[in-house]
Amino acid sequence: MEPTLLGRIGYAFLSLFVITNYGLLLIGSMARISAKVQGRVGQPVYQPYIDIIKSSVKRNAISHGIMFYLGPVFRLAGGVGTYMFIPAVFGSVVFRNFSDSGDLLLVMYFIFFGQLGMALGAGEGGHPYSAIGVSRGLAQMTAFEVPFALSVIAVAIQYGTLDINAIVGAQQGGFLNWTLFTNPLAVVAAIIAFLGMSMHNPFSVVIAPQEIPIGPPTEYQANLLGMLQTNRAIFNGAKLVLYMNLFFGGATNILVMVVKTFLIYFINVFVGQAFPRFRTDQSIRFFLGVPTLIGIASVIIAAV
Amino acid sequence: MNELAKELAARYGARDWHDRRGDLSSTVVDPIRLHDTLAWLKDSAGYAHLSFATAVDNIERGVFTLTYTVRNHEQGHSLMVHADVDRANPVVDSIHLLWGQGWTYQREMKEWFGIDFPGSPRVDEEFVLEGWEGPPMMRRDFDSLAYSDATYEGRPGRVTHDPATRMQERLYPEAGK
Amino acid sequence: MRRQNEHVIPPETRATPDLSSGKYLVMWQGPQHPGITGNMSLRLVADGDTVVDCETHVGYLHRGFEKLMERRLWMQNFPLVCRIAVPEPDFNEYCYAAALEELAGVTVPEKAVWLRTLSLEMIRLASFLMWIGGQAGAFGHGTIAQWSVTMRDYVLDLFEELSGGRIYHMYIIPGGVRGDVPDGFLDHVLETMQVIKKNLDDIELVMFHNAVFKMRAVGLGYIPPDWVDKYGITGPNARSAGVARDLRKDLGYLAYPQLDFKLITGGRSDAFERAELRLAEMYQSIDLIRQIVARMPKDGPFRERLPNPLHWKIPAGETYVAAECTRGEYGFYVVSDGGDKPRRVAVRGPSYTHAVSVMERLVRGVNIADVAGLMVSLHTYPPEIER
Amino acid sequence: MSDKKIIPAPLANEGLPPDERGLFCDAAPREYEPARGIMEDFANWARSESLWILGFGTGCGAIELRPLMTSRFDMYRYGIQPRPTPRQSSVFVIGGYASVKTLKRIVRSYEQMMGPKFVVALGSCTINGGMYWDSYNTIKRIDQYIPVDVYITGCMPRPEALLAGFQELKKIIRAGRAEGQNEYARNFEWFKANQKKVIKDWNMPDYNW
Repeated sequence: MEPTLLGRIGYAFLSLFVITNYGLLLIGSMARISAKVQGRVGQPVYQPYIDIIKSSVKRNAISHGIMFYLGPVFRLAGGVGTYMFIPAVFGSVVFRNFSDSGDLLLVMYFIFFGQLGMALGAGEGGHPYSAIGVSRGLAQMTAFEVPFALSVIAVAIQYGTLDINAIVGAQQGGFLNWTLFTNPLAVVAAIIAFLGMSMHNPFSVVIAPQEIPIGPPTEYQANLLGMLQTNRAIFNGAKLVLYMNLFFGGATNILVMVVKTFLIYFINVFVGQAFPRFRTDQSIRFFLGVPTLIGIASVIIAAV
Repeated sequence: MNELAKELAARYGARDWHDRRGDLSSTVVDPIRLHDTLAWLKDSAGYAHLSFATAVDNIERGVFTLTYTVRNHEQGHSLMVHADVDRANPVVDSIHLLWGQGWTYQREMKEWFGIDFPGSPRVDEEFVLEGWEGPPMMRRDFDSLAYSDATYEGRPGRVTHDPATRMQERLYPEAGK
Repeated sequence: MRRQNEHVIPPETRATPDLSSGKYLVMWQGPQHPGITGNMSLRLVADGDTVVDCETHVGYLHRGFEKLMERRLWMQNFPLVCRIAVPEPDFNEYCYAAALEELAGVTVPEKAVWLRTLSLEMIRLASFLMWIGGQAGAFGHGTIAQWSVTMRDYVLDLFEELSGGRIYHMYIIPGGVRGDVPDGFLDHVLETMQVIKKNLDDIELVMFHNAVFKMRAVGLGYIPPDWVDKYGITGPNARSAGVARDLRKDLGYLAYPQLDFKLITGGRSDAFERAELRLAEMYQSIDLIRQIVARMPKDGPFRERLPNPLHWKIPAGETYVAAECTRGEYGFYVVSDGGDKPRRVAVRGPSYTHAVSVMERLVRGVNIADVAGLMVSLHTYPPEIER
Repeated sequence: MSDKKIIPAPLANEGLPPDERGLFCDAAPREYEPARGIMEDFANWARSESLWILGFGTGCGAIELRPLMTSRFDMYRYGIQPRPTPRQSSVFVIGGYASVKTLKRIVRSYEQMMGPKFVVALGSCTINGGMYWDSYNTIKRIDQYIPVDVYITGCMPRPEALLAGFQELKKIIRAGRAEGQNEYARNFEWFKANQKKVIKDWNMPDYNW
């Protein structure tokens, strides 16, 4: 039974609501896990909710012009857009979003779009730290896009399609059909790119407090900051779901989705707690080195 | 160390040699010869490490006594070189070319005592103070408490006791009566 | 790209960038900045990602100690001196007390000498533990900071047991120390050292064998050996440049001549080597503390009787007493005019050279992201610059 | 939040070069009315459970913030965490004595924080000068220059005392009594006069947010 357009929009909102909450809880629980590594108790799991509420009920806010407002809006649009064209749960009516209307290229565009919008807005803030953070962020993003794009190309060649639903469909029927096992090189390149994408250590120099605080969001406050925090949850969720779909066989129900995305995200924390940060030039050098070679190799393997 | 004392006396007219401790001596030179003395100590006598430089306000004699402590690490000996400069017109040769950190000490002395070191980098800039309008505050005739009372408002209710009388009252209350 | 183990000698002359050309970005690092030690600021001129010029600005913590000490009795100054350098107050107490004893001709009992040595070594360990957290944190490795600051807290617990104070101990006083060893304290010391040593092994594994930390720290902030005398560099910074100087050996104060320890020197003189050297000194400190505990006299007086401190007049004279603190030569220059108050007290802190002259020169040509790490690797502490 | 439509008085911004004056706002701060009833209670609860400390170690009290942040005392448990920029932080911890040079930066950072903002002052020296009562360079009372919500006594206060102080701050916020921002706006001229009396080298905008 195909729902009407209105029904699909309703489902999309429901799906967005679920991923937002899931993303927030994920951030909260990962902060707690990091705290355990550091030998402390850590913040409550629901702390991200309180932070967002607090940011939203600030009494005054400053503005640096219209682009400054649009920065977080673009960022949020990028996050929501990324999520809207990925099926969160394969074959589900509620959680398939608008995945049949867009393909992998559109999703990659949205991943890029949010960052660019944020760069424009942060640049408008006029703070030198923002400017440095923006230049660092964009440089690093360009670098990690290379292995990521290569592994996406490998996946597209392997399955002969850019449609995410079709890619997930091809991986059904046992875990040996997952891209993880059919094209492991592409997965390795993509996971390394993912570390850069999610800005955890060692690729967190963009938002590092010690090395010029704190990058692009320096001037953002009050409800704009709340927007950025919300987007962080959605964007994280969207990226995790995308990775799960492309490389880990997707999910057929919400429980599998939660388990898989949690484990993928856990890689970040695992690496992040054990390493300091790269400088920007070092991380670019890193991404354009071994991960890019792995990506090229995966493309060649998939093509041959 | 007496050879060094004689050598310094012959070359730069150093006087008043005192052995304060086994590894610490002091001597006095004229301010006009201070730079040359330090340069010779650094380059020829092995006193290559400048521990610190500071000044003492001897207001009774009307002079600032500059103190440069240099250390010879090979012999394990420190030497304090003193020089008295006139309090009314304190100008001394700069040592910033001898030691890389010398200019910082001179900036400090310029700000804290008002001793001028012509040619020293950034010597006229503010060092630790900002917008200071009073006299150089490390001079003996600057009263810190009076300045503080006049400038900063205190919280009422704070009492300051003289420690000697206070302890006498607390310990021997009957003696005070 | 600078290769590993290839040192670039930083330029000593100051560049004069044309700021109106629009090519350069002027920005302040500090005082409100998490990547700066204490409360000071750097005015950086950056060309792209590279710093071309730097000016240090100090004085945010100036309290006028040297003036205040001229206004107080000799004994009243004791609560003041420890506040000059917060992470390691005991060196201030020791230097001031030793200067007073020298001027007044007081000898210190044997047990007090050992207790002073113990106190100084414990605070050295605590300060290094705090530093290693800062060094890891400046490169973004928060986990190390979380571990090591907690270890420092255990040392502070020992101080609390010994002196009653957590940060400021006021334990070393003229004539000896303020109190005897509490019951069971020496056992607690040994237990804590065991815990800290275990944690240091972890830190060494996670931090010093870490590829990213090596990439960041190797080659950063090279100090040429001939700078050591030229800029008055002391302590681990000088030793890592291969200059074997340690006042504990050179001056032989307190119980150090009777203790068995080697001078640790390096040669590569970059941030990584300095970090390694300080880690080695932490292990050395633990070893020294164990030696001190083993050889501490069991009984005997811990304090010499002094005249009434409220009427204590010290004979006229001057002296300079130095000690090897964690960062280098820490010294007190005390002048007495025979009265009940000091004529002049001047403090020589190692950061005076490290954080101003040396920092300004080393930072030229360094990536902006490395400025914080470079600053921490010099182990500076602003309050001893401005007092 | 409901805003009163009052046009604040213009500021002079003397001491700034003419080309810099346009970069800063010319309006004095104004008061913000709290929301009514349960909405304000809810907002205050959120504010009290998410205290973001400005990462500015103004004095030696900052040394006890390190143990507080790290695993022994772990202030993250109580929703307290450090933030590097004044725009995003809501609590300003004055770490002990403030020299005049630092006071200038304190005032600037405080004004750049977004309301509601809270100030916790550590140590005896912020209360009445403490140890530095006769120093020529440290102020004696911080509440002459910015409004203070909680004082924590001691020299220096232990981490446990800091935690207790933060709990007290939470109580004050929840009771709706932490209106330092409005107090600052109401007595703006008095605060400014005090600040200008002490900070002789006034080369910054009168109010910068």
